Amino acid sequence: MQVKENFEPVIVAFCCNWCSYAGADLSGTNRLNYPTNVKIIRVPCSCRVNPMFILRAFQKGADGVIICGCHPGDCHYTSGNYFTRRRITLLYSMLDFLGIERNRTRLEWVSAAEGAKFAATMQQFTEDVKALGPNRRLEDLRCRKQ
Amino acid sequence: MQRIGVFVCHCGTNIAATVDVKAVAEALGHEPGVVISQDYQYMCSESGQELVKNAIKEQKLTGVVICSCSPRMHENTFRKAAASAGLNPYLVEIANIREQCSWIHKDIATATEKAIILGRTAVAKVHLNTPLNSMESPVVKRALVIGGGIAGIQTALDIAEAGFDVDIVEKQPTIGGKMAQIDKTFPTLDCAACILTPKMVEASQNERITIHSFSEVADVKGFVGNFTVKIKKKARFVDETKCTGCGLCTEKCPMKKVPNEFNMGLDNRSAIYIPFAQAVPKVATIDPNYCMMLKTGKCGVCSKVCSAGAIDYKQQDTFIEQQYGAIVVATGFNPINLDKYDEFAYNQCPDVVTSLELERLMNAAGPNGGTLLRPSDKTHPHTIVFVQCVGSRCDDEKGKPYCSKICCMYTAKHAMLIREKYPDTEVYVFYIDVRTPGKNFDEFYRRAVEQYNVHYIKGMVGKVTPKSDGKIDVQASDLLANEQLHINADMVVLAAAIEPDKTARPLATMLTTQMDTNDFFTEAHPKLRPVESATAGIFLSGACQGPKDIPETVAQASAAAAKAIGLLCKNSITCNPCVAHSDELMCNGCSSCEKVCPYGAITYIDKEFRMPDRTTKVRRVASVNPAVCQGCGACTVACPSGAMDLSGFSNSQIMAEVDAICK
Amino acid sequence: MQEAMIKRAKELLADGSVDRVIGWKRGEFTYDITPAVFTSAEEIDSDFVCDDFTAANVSKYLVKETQKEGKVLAFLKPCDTYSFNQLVKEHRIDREKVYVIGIEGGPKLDIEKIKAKGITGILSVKNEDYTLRIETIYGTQTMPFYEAVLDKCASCKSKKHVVFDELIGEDGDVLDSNRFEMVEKLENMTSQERFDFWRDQLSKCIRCNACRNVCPACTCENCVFDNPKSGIDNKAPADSFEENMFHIIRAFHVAGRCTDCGECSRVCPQHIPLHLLNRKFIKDINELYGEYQAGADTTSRAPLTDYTKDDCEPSVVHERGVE
Amino acid sequence: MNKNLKEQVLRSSGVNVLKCMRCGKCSATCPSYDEMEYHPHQFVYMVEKGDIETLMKSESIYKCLTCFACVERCPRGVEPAKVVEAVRLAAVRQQGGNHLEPTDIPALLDEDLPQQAIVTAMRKYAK
Repeated sequence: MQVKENFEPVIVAFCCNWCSYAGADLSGTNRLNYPTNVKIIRVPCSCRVNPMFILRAFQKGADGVIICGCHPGDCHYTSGNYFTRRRITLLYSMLDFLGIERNRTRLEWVSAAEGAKFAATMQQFTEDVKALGPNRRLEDLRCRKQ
Repeated sequence: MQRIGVFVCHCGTNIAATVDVKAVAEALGHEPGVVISQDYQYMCSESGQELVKNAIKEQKLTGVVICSCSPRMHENTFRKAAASAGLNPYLVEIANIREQCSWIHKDIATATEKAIILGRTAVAKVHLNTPLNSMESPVVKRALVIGGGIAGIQTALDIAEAGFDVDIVEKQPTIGGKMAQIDKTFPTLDCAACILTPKMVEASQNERITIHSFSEVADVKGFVGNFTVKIKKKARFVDETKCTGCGLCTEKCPMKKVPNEFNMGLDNRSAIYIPFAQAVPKVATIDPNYCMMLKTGKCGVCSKVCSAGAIDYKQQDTFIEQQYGAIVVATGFNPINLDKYDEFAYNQCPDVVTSLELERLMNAAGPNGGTLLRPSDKTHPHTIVFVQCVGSRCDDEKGKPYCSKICCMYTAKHAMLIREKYPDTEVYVFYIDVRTPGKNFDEFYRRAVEQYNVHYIKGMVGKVTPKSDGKIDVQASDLLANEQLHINADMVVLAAAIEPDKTARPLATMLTTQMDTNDFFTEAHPKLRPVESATAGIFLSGACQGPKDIPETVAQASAAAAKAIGLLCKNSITCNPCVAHSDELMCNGCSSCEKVCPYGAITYIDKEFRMPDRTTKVRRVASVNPAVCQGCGACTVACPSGAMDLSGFSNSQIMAEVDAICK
Repeated sequence: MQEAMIKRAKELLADGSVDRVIGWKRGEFTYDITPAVFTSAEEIDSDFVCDDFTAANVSKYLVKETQKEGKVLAFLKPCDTYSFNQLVKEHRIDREKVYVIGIEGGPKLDIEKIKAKGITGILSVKNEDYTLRIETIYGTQTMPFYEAVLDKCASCKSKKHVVFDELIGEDGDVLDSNRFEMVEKLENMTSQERFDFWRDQLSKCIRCNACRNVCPACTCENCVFDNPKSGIDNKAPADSFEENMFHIIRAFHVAGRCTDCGECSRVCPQHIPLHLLNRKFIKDINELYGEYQAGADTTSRAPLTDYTKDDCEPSVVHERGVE
Repeated sequence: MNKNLKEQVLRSSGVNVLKCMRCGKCSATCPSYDEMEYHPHQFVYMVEKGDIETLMKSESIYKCLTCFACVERCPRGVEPAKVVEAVRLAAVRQQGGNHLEPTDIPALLDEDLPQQAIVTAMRKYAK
């Protein structure tokens, strides 16, 4: 695949309010840098993330989508992330089945105490998506930026 | 037409140093619907809030976006400010340009660009925000205390004292817990029963306290202020209301070979039993594992001798359901099982006992009537070795990683009591560290050494070997003398680690509270909220939260009671309005949402629909109880038709955010 | 079998046990079969048909039929009973209002496969000892029966009726089918090959919605693709993204609920192998969360509304086979 | 203190000596205690301090039976026997050369010799 010079991917991160969003805040508090490409959307729980949102992001020009939630067993709502895990596993598997690059999607568990993990995860994910280049397989040409 | 105000905070230099706040305000001013876009030094300050309030009034704003620190910091501040200016608080959105932008990026150009996108995303969302009104949910003025040990009793007494009804659920036939088994208490050496039993009686006589002994919590539904708890009253085969506690049945019962759990199995009881003389309620219980009548249908002696006619062999488990506003967990602890510690010969030698067993051996109501005798041959022990940290501070799968906290002190107590009563007895204590923080604790330990001449030896016991002459060889190291010792002992006492009660884990699941890896309940904040769980309305009392001695347990029990009382004093609590709701016209009634709801907030109703052809059709549709829903959103994704949506985080709002980020 | 069915249907109608009968009737051509509701013995005598072309799954029609007054007699093939059970489980069919007669299943025939042999002007098709005798306006032709079997029947998963009030004919067993072969083949391709395969297939989609409309799991009162408020509504595949999205979301919405009845692929006018998407989900669910057959019962928890604490992490996707 | 030697012992033993909480259960359990100049807990502590050479010179490294009782009993999972072995290995390496070759073994075998002793001997006297 032809990779543009200085390709800056658009990355949408869905973070659950109780763990991962707080983890993202902590990486801010600790001044742990991660790329500006990552933009966070706050959701109450990772189980709020509908597959439609993920597809919508790719449609509108995202190059990578990452979902972050509480570690299994630590969900504020006790079971939300267990449902997330099944749903998102199956969805990612389906995207893979359709030939969408695996590294464009990720699910990570980040606790409120894991500011460093949050920053490192975002760093790594951004690099992985950069290496893939722009999203072409699941884009909507009408939404492509020139 | 939306009229949105954008307010960009400098946060001193926290934001302004890396984000060009003026440029952000300028750029966001051009977003659709934005009528005013300003920046200010400290938006959360009095004057900053004033700025927002004035703009709401003057500009007749329909939505507010604050570009500032994390919503976890000041979302509530700005919601309150908006409300005071007459704008629904849920029409405020926060763009997090500090924690998620200025603090993590260094380059002003890219940080500013990102801040604009974050602001734009919040503007896009606020376009779709709707006014939400918090519901008030009533508080049931009744508390449940799970566990009837000293923690549960103290909590119940304090809550009752404040004028609220309290139920205690205790799984044993009597309340009292571990403290009832203890002989004397440190550091005062007063008798445990003498200070505990009056409290037990007080609890039983308090008209605001209901004791459900021999009962378990079977199910918990609901939420803070309004829990519905199903309590299983296990069949004790004795009618509690009729039994007078005379004890004749326990005397006459022919089955007398039942290990007595109250005396740690050191003696036997009958199949029908009252755990101990001061039991509350003082009611007999039949042990179905041993009762001949229940097992074979042949006997019935207790029924014949009971003049009150209280024996009921046909009794079944019954369930009662009760509403509570607050729940206090006081499930306590147990010593760990020592089966895996072969080196201490606990399972091989009856004269190797745990500290709790020693309590019973020394207790006047214990198997030997208070005379310390070896369990094996009922002779006086002359050399006793105490081993500290058995299973505590372990980094392996056999033990526990934590310090059990109480062992140092009770061992000093045991050693001291033995030396006091039997001065001819040599007492050795093998310790790794002696930990005695606490009022008068170290003085107590020093007394054991200096006044009572207890031999404290720094080192650990490596091997305990029962010998053919009835003695016990204790092989240990004396680290300070740098030698290996062999002590010819008569008895060995193991300070077994303590662990949370096994019933705590399933209970935590029912209560949706969190536990740590050791199954201790996790407090909401380790320093600032030590007696609350993270789940609203659930409080923690005593050793279920971590190892504690009696004074600490009582202190925490009263603290938990105070927190529960604070909740019960309220007439109602404000609910989070960001809850799920179902569009009845689209709902298929398929039950997918109900299955993923952790709170049981979704029920189904048959609803009549008027069809276009003027006929009516009855369909099954989901209905969300907004007071029970906590707003996780699991149902919204389970719903295939998209009928289920979440206020405050609706499908369209999140998609608008996605669009704004990707634009 | 058709005679026995007609006889029972008329009996049940006559004694008032049922008010309506759901079965099949012929359209313009002999092989052009559609599900139909009959209310009288006369209608049944003249139109009721059950032959090698009655492949359509009638379960879905019972959603609407059971919302009406009275009881319905439904003739269900083994595969249809799974869909029926699933709909009962989801409270879409009122079980009390249906009298189920289990009938023997396929293999049923695919007219397209016959036409593909260059046979046109078909008047009738008869199975004579597994050789098809096809009368056409140009004369009689023959072809082996098994060459004309529907794909969904060729990979039949079960001959067992999971629900019935009575049976006509024999009940069969759950089969050890080869239905995941093609999914496996795709899984073993490279990511690019898979992408090319699906682009090739999905680009044929004309968004006729036949797959959705026939699907017994798609019984929503208002489909998200028809709902302007859902944010993903669309009527035409204006961009390759929408072809992808429609089929991903549709497959996801029926994941854990799809019984693998194969109707989607059967009705697709563009011959897109849509069942492969569903089978991928079924295969994943079986492998990751334990064997699960939607519709096998009416009580078990569907895999997507259930979990275990030690479920695998999504990284299994990343660690699997070929990228 | 010899940093390199300490590193070497830590690496070859794979033991984290900082996990020791100084309870002395290893020495309490040691059957060769009286034979040893430095006892298992001292090995752990001295390695932590970096005092390896003293241990290398001591007879104690050959007195350890490698019975692994200390490894089994240590509540912190420190594995003192592995430390002893690592120190012994350091000594053997420094001296250079094997004191025992596999080919020597058949001649040394007799019926009463437990197999474990042979393995232990290889551990102790070979590089």
